[in-house]
Amino acid sequence: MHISRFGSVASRHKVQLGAALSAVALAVTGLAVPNANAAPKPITIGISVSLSGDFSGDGKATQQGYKIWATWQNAHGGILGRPVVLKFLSDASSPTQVVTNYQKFITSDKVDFVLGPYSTKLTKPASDIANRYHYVMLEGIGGGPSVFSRGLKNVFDVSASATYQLVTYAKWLAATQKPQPIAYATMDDPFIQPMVDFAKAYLDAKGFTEAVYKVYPAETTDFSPIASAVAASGAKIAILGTMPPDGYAMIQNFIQAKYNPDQLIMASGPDQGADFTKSVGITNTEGIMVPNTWIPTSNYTGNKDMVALYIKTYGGDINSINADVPEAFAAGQVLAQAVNKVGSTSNVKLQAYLHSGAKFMSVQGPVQFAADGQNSGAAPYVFQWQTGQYVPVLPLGGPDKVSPIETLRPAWGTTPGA
Amino acid sequence: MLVLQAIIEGVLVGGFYALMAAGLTLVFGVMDIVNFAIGALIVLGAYLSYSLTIHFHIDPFVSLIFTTPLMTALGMFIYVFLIKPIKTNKVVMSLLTMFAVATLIEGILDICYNSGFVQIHASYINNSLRIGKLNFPLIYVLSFLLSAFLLSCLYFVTYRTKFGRSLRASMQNPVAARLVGIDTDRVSMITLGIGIGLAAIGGMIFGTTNAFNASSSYDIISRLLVIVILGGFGSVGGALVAAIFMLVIQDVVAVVWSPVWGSTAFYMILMLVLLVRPQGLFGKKGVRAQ
Amino acid sequence: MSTDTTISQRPTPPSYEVPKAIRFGALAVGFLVLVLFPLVFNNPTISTIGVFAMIFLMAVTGWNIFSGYTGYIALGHAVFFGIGQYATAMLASYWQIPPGWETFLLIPVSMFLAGLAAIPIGLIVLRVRKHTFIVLTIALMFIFQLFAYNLRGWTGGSQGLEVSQPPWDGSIFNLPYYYVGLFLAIIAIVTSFMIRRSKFGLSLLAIRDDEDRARSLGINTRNSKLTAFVISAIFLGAAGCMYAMFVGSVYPQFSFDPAFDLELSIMAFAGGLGTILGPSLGALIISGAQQYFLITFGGANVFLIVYGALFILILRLLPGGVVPAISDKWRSHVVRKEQRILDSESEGPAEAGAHK
Amino acid sequence: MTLLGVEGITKNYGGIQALRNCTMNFQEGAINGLIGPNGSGKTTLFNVMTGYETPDSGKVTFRGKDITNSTPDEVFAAGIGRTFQLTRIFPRLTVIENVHIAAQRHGLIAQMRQWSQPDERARALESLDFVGLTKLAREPAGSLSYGQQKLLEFAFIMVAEPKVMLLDEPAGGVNPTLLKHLGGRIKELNKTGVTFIIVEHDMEFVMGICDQVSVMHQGSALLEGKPELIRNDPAVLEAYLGTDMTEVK
Repeated sequence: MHISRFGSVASRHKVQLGAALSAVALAVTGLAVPNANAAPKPITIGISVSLSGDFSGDGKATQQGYKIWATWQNAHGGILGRPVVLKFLSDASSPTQVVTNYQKFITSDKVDFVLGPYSTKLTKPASDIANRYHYVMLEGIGGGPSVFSRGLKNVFDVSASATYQLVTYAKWLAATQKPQPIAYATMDDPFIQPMVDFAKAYLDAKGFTEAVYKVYPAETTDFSPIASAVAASGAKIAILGTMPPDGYAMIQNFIQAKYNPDQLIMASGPDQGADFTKSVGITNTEGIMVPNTWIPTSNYTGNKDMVALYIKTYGGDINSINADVPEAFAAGQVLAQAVNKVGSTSNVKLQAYLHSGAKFMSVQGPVQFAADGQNSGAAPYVFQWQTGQYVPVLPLGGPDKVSPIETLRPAWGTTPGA
Repeated sequence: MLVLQAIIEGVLVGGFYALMAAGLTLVFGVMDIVNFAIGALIVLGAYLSYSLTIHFHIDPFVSLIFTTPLMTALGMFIYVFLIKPIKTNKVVMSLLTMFAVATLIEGILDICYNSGFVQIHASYINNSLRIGKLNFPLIYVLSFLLSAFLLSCLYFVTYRTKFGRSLRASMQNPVAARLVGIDTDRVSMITLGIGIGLAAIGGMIFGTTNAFNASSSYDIISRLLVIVILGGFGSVGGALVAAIFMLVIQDVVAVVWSPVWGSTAFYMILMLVLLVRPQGLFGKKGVRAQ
Repeated sequence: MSTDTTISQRPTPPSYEVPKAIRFGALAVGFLVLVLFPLVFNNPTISTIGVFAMIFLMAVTGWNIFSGYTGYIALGHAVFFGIGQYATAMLASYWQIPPGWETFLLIPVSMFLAGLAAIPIGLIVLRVRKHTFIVLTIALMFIFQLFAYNLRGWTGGSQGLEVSQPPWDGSIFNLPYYYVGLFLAIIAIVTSFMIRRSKFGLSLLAIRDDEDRARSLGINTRNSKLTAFVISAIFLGAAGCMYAMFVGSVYPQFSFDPAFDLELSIMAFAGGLGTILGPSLGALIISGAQQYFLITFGGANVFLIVYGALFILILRLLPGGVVPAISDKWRSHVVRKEQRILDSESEGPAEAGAHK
Repeated sequence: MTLLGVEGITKNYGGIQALRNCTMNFQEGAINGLIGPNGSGKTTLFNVMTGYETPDSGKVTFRGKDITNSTPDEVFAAGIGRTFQLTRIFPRLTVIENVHIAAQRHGLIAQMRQWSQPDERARALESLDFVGLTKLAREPAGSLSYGQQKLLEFAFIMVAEPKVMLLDEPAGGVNPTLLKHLGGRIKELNKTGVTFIIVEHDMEFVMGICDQVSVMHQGSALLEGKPELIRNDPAVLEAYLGTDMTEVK
C-alpha cells in the first residue's frame, strides 16, 4: 500500500532535487509526472493529508484511516473488481498546498477519484478544485457548516455534520434533567463552535440557562482563567467545545480548581483514545463524555475488521483509535459502495447517484445525503469513559446497546490530586 | 473574587513566561539576534523531559539536571556553527538562520515523536493549594518559584560577576568591549548557551501545563516576542514585569469579558506603550548621534 | 590629477555592472519564458505553481522596495497581504460581484485599501529601528489576525470568508490568473527599477547605510521611509487580492500568517536583498521548489527537514544572494582588467592613502 | 560679521554638564579653529549647532536666524555642512553615488527622476576631482582607506555648496601627505567664501590653517583670538594641563 507515499516518484527524486531549483525544470519534470504514475489497472484515489504543521496530529490519523480502508477494500474485491491504490500528498496544513495537490491528483496523476483532506478549513479550497474538474469530493472530517453553505453540488460528508453532534446529548438533557444553569466554553473554530452553539440554542429553548459562555481563541495556551470562570459559575453541567490538546489542559485546570460538575461533555478530545488517557491520566477520565459519530464496538459494516486491522497495523488497543480513523474509513466505504452501484468511474454519474437519496452503510452507521451534501442519516452517539473503558451511553433505543450515564467521578472537589 | 483569582494565575503563569522570555531578551541584548527558534527549542526541551519521565521515571524537575546542560551545549553549538560565520546583515541573517533551525527541529521532532499530543506527568501535577476561596495550582506555584529563583540567579550573574560585567559591556557597546579586551565571541557563545538552556526549563514547565506536539511552538513565539519588546530589549527585569503584566491583563479580560479579546487587549496596550516609549518599558534609548 | 576644465565634458565612469546588452538580453529571455510558460506547460498543476509563483513574485518585489532598499526588515507585511484578501472577499460579497472577470476589478481596490492602511501603520512602526522594528511589525500582524478572528460581523471570524470561483473549465482556468499575476508582477518590477534609479531610491539606500548621516545631508528620512512603505504595501495588497480570488477561501490564520513574511524574506535573501531582480528570482526558485518538494516527497514528512537544511545551506553558501554573487564575479573580472590602468597613474594623494 | 553663533547654551547628560552657558561667535569667511582638552564639550557643541541635540537652554543663530530647534536635515538645507569625528560615509554605495546624495531636490516628481542628472553629475565629479578621488568613483565607498573616506565625506558635503562647514577632527588618523592635501583643499575652498569651523587636537594643523581660534574649557568658551595669541596664552596651557599639548595622531 506504500505506493501512496512515494510512488515511482521516489526513484526519481534525487534528480529532481537538483531540478527543482529552476522554475523551468519544475515544469519539465512536472510534465513527466502523468506518464510516470499512470497505472492502467488499479483505481487510483488522490488524498491530501496534513503531515506537518498545525493539523499534523489529526492529519496522520486521517492517513491511517484511509490506508486501512484501502487494505480492507482490496481484501473485499476492491472497486469494480479493480484494486484500489491511494496517492497521498502532504499539504503541510496549508490551503495553498491543498490547491496544488488536488490539481496534481486530477490533472497530472489523472486519479479516478479524490477523497477529502483533514479539517473544514482545508476541505473548502479542496472541494473548489474538485468541483472545477467535476470531481466528487467525499469526506468524513470537514463537516463545518461553511463547507455546505456555498451551494457546491460535489461535496458529501459521510459523518454527522457539526451542527448536530451535541444535539443528541442536549435532547437527553432536556428529557431527563430539570432546567438549570449550564456552563459553556468553546474554541473559536469553524467546526467546533457551531456544535456548542447549536446545542446551546436547543437547551435555551428548553428553559436551560447560561451560567457562563466563553469563546477562546485557537492559539490559547493558558486555560486557567477560562477554567476558573467555568468553575466559579458552579454549574452542575459543563458543555465544552474543546479540541485536543486544549481539552486536556482544561481538565487539568478543573482538577486544580477543584471543580467537578455532575456532567462534563467535550466536543472532542476524549475521543482521541490513548492520546487522551495518556495526557489526563486514566483515573481522571472517569465519567467524561464526548459526542462521536462512531462506536468502536459496533457491528456496522466492516467495523470489526477495521479495528482488528488498525491494531494489527499500528498497535495499541480498541480505545487508542483516533476518531479520524473511522471517519476517513467511512468516506472510503461510501465511495466504494456508490461506485460499485454506478458501475463506472464517471464522477458525474457518481455525483448524481449520491444525490439520489440512496442509503449507504459505513463503520459509522447509515449514510444518506441531504441536498447540501450533509449526512442526514447519521445519529451521533455520546460516549463516556467508565472505569477506563470508552463506552457508548447515547442515543437510547439505538441499534447498539448503551450503558447508563453515570455522574462524573472521581470527585476532584474533595480529594486533592488524582 | 474571580478577578482576584485571575490576577493570581496571571502572576504565577507570568513568572514562567518571564523565564522563557529572559533567554530571548538576553540573546537580543548581547547579540542582536531575534532567536526565532525559541518556540521550537522550548518544545524540544519539553520532549526531552517527557522522554526522561517516561523511560527512566525521573521527576520532571529532576530531569532538568540532564536537559539543561544538553540544551546549553546545543546553544553553543548553534552559535559556533551557524551564527558566528554570519558576516553581513547580522540581524536578519541570524533571524532567518534561527527560523531554519526551528523548521529543522520541528521536522525531526515530528518524525521522532509522531506528532500525537503528549503531556509530562508527575503525581503532584494536578494538586493545588487552597487559601480561603483562592486556589493555587501547585505546578504553577512550583514553576513560579523556580522561575523566580533562576531569574534572580541570572540577575546576580549579570550584575555581580566578572562575566556579567563583560556581558553588559558587550550589550552596551560591542566595539568598545572588544577594545578593552573582552572576548565578545565567547560572551556571545555563552549567552546563547544560557538563552537556550533556559528554554529547556521553560519547555519542561510548558510540557507539564500543556499537552503539546511538534508544532506547538507557534503559540509560544508570538507571546514571547511581544513580552520582549514591551519589556525592552536586553532587560531581564523588563521581561519579568512585561510578562506578568501581559498575563494578568489577558486573564482578567478573559474572565470579565471574553478570552478572545484577552490577547487583543494586550496587543493594543503594547502599541500604546510603544507610541510613547519606542524602546519599551525598560529599554535603553539607542544613542545614535556620533 | 585631472584639471577642472575637462570635468564637465567627461561622462560618468561606467559602473562595474554587467553591460546593458547582456542584462537586457537576459531580461528579454526571462520575460519570454514567463510569457510562454503556461502555454508550453499547459498542465494545470504546473500553471497552478506558476500562479502562486507570480503572486509571490509581486509580493516579494513589493516587500523589497521597502525592506530591501531601506534595510528595515519588515516581518509584518502579511498585514497588507491579509487586507488585500479580506478586502476582496468582503467587497465581492458586499457588491455581489458575480464570479468571473468582474472579480478582477477588485485588484485596484485592494491595492488602494492596502496602501491606505499602510499610512497610519507606517507612522507607528517607523518610529523604531532594527529589531524593535522587526518584532513590532510581527506584533502588528498578530493584532490584525486577532481582529480578523474577533470582528465576526465583517470577517466571519474563524468561519472565514469565500470568494466564489468562476465556472471556467479547468484546462484554461489558471491562465487569466497567471497572466494578470504576471502583468502585476512586471508592474512591480518596473516600479522597483524606477525607484532604484531615482533620487528617491538613492535616498532610501543612503538610509539603509546610515540613516542619521543621510538625515544630516538634507534627506527627509521620515517621508522617504513612509513613501517606500506605502508603495510596497500596495503590491502586497494586489498579491492578497490575487490569492483570495485564486484559492477561494480566506481565514484569519492563513491570511495573517507569520510564516508568510519569513518566506518573503527568505526569497529576497536567496535572490539578493536590495537588488532589483534578485528577490523575483528568489520567489521563482523558492515558491516553486517548496511546492515542488511537497508534491515530490509526497506524504513524507521529511519535507520540513529537507526544507530547513536547504535553507541553512543557502544562507551559508550565498549570504549575499544569487544576483550579488554573479555581479561580484563580474566585478572582480573587470577590476582585474583595469588594475593595470589604475597602477600606471598611481601617484597623487588618493593613492597615497589607499594602500595602507 | 558673525555667521554662526551660539548664545548661553547649556546641555546636561544626567549628572554631567557637557555645556554650561556657552557663548561663541564664528566669523563669516574665516577658518575658525575650535580647540580644548578632551571632554571640554567641542563635539557636543557641534551636535547642538547641527540639530543632533537640542540644548537645555540657550539658542543657536545662523545669519541672525534662530535655528536652535531645527532638525539635522533642515540645518543642512540652511547651509551648514558637517563631518564626524569617526567618518560617516555610505559604505555600500559607490563613491559617485555618495557624492550625489547631498544634492538637494524638491518636489515628488524631482525625487522620482534619475538620481544623477547631468548638472549634478558635473558637480559631483568636480568635487571628486577637487579632493582627487575621481579614479575611485566606481568603488564602493566602504573599500576606501580611512583618509580617503575623510576626503569623500568632505567632498559630498561640498556638493551642496554649504555656507559653512563644521569639521570634527579632520586630521585624526590621516597620514601627513593626505593631511597636507586636505589643508590645501580647505584653504582653496575658503577663498571661494566658505566658512570653516574645525575641531582639532593637532595643534600644528590648527595653528597652520586657522585665522581665528576659540578655546573651550569645561563646556564653555575660555577665550578666542589669533592663533599666535592662543599659542602662548597661560590660561590655555592651564586648561590643557595634564593633557598632552599636541596629540598628533
